[in-house]
Amino acid sequence: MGEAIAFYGLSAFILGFAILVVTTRNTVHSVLFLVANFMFVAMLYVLLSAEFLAVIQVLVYTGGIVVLYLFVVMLVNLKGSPEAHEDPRRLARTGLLLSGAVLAEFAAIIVYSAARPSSGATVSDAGLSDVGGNVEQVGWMLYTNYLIPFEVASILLLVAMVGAIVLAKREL
Amino acid sequence: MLEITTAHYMVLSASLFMIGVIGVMVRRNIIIIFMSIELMLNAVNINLAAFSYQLEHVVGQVFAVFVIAVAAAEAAVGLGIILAFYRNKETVNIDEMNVMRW
Amino acid sequence: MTVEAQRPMFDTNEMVLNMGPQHPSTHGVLRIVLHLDGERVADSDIVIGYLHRGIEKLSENRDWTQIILLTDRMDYVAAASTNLGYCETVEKLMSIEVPRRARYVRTVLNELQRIASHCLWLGTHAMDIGAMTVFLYAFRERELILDLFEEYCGARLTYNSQRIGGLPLDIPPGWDRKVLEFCDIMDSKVGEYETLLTHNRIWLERTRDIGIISGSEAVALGMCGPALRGSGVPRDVRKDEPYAAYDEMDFDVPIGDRGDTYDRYLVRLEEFRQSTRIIRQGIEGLPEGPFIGKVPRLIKPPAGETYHAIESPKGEIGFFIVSDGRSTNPYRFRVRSPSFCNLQALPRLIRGHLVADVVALIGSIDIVLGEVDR
Amino acid sequence: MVDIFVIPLLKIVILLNAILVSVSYMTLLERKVIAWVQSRLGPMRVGPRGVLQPIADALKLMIKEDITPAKADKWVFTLAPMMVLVPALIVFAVIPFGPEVNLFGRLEPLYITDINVGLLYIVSVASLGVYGIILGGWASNSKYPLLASLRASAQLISYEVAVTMTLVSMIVTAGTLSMVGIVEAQRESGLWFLFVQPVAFVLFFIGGLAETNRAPFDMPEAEQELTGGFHTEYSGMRFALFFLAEYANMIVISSVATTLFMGGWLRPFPAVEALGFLDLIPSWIWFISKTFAFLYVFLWIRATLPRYRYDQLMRLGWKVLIPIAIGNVVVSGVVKVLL
Repeated sequence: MGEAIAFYGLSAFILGFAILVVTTRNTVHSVLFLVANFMFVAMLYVLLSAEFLAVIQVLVYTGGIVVLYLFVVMLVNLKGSPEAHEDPRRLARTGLLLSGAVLAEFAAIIVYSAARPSSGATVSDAGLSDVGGNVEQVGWMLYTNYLIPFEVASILLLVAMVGAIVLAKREL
Repeated sequence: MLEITTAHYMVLSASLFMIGVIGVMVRRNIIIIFMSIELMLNAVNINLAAFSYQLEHVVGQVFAVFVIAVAAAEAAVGLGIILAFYRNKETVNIDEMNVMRW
Repeated sequence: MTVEAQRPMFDTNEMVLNMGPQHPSTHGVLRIVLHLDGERVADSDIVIGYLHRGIEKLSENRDWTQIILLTDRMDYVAAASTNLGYCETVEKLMSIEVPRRARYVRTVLNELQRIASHCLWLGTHAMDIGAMTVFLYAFRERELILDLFEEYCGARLTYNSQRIGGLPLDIPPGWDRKVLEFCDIMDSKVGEYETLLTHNRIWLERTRDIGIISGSEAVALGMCGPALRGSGVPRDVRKDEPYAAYDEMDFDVPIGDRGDTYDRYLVRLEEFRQSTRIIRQGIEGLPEGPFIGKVPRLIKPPAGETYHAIESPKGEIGFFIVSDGRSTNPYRFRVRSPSFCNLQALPRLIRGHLVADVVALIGSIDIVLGEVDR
Repeated sequence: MVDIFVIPLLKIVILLNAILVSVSYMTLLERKVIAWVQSRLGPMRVGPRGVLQPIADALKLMIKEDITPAKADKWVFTLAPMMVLVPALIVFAVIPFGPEVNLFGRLEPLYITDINVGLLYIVSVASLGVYGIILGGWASNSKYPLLASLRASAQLISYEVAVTMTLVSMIVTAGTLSMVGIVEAQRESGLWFLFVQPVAFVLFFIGGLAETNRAPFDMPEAEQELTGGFHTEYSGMRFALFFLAEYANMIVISSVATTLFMGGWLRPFPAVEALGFLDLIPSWIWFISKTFAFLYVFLWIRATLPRYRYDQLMRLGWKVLIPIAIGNVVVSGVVKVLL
């Protein structure tokens, strides 16, 4: 019961803010809605007892990446944001296509979970403590089974950092 | 309906992903497009976390951490490109980003 | 705020920032239009005149003694020095002999004024760089000087403390002892300022190599006073063209060697010590005698022109006065004010520095807008 | 029902009020301490020796006209002060003011919650405060605030890296992310971590000064340079919220430093039996007095030091603090493995 309320509430906020991100004209407001969206996604992670992921979401995404967006939005300082295609009907076509895709996806999910009820065991039954937001477990995984991907990710970040500096610096 | 299953999370994730896709398709402002991509990555993370919860295994969360790392790298480089582009063309409209060099 | 409103807030090339005339650290109503490249100053225009009261023109319609009042309002933090400069100029024009006692008291007043002015400079300069405690410490000592001035002439800021030919009053009884006591206090307090600032690493980082100007360049820009001596030029009117009783005093003229903000700071701190040294000599060697010379009832200098300069706390303040010999007011009255001349060097000093250094450099040249605009 | 709703709510209400009162009294403390340093008296008029000054200030700020600049972005302009204050306040949820104590026959812990990612929670929530600062400067639609807010956010993000790295070395030392667990670890080792990790302590303190925009790192609000900083255009209660947030952040940094380095609610030298009589003093008094010692040092530094220049601050952060912090993490790890 409590979980259902939390889930539906959070979902409403997540989707609502996501729509606002995409539709708002003012880019700064858009970034703000993105922040709100990410905060609610973090709460959803807590609901899924992935506390570590929730904290990382806030720390890295909200506290880091989106601040970067905000910086860039302010630096480019748009007066009127560029909008509208030359071909307005393209929007409608895209919309039709995407709605179809969403419907297909929903159908797939429902069919899938209805067809195999055994594996779609309700998550409410699942033991919370075993998976449960265990920082140690995540760390253990990262440094044993996934050590090489972890190192690759760190190299990727290093490369991205160097690349970002090279791109953004006016003259070297 | 009151019982929240993984399917519920998947529906949420799919909807969020679609909103992101719509953003990428419809908006012309490249910063908004980047943010829509972040929304899509978040949708993926929700799925990963939900499956991690269902399967009682943290590997999903580990992958979500990787996704966040990649998102950080993507944002850094992408925004660097936006800045460099803006400096030269004074626009962030994606329709005007149609030349290979300037 | 915006000079060119149509410019976007973050132009990639240049941003125009208006500093002043209402800005807490332009020391009055100075306005600087900064052309910024990022946070670095590419160029700057200095706009003055917000405090122009036409003192020079006004003086040409006042009789000779009334002008002393107006000189109070020029460098209002060092009124006694401006008073003295004007009075000595008129004395020179009229060839009045000033009694020795009056010359000694003038020297003491002038040096007290120098300490008071430097206290104000130190406080505001340190405040600009963020050291707020020095401000209150320096004002604490300045207050003592203002008390001394109040006891001598009844005023705390605009003293009207000189007369053509000497002084309006003899020193009150016991005043000399109080001045000596103050010198002892001051000497120990300078040590306090030095503890807070001189070897403070942040202070060093903020002032070292900021606004370096070579001696020859400083001379070429017409700089004077401690700002010039900081660049290593030993120019001091008190030594070079002694006035009042400075020829009988024994003191050193401190000079810097690098010409940066830190050197200008050190020069002024050393001047605190030299000033107390001069004051001690002045009080201890105070001769007896009249405090005002033989001055005609109606002051009417003979026709002619003269220029006379003294070393005010800010630098060389000079008065150029033309008398037509007929009327009871000057025919032409013109002031060479040190703040104005030093301010001319500011664009050169701040070029290439950051916005934060601009406030440090405004403090470092020690200007008073009342004197710049007159 | 009582256990999951009433007690936590009660605690939150009490804590929130305590924090807001101590924040407003921080302003008085700051004015008094700085006045004493500068051989002045400080506020003396309102109440005996000025003790009611914060209340007078609060009243004044509340009845002042709340001006929104004509060209400001009204929503963001209103939202920004809240976005600064809220993160500063919700951090207190995980700060342990004391262990479990017997209150009216119930065993109640003196903290709202003890989550297993406590330290990370603090870091991540604290990183949200930067939004309010950026948006406050941006929404004012004025040059000086914008410049100041960009400075502030760059400063906060840079020093966040150093502080987080320092916290990593503390996590390695304590072996837990839980704030309560860290204090317990200090009890078990019998030593405040201040003596185990002195380098981390210094780094954390410097980083904390920079994160809270305090002197000598107070460029974002350097009134001599930027005429007041990112809150130049704010007035009335919204302006006060920025200040409440700044002081709340100071208290946060002090509390975290107390918990991490000074043994939280433990008495000095928790392992020395001879000092057992000190346990007569309640644990939360130890915590509060240690926190206040930190706050006093904050004020003392503000009264003493000049301000760094912006580029010098960045250089210090990136070229000095972060390398030392990373080195400290490596050394802590090696020592932990070897011992």
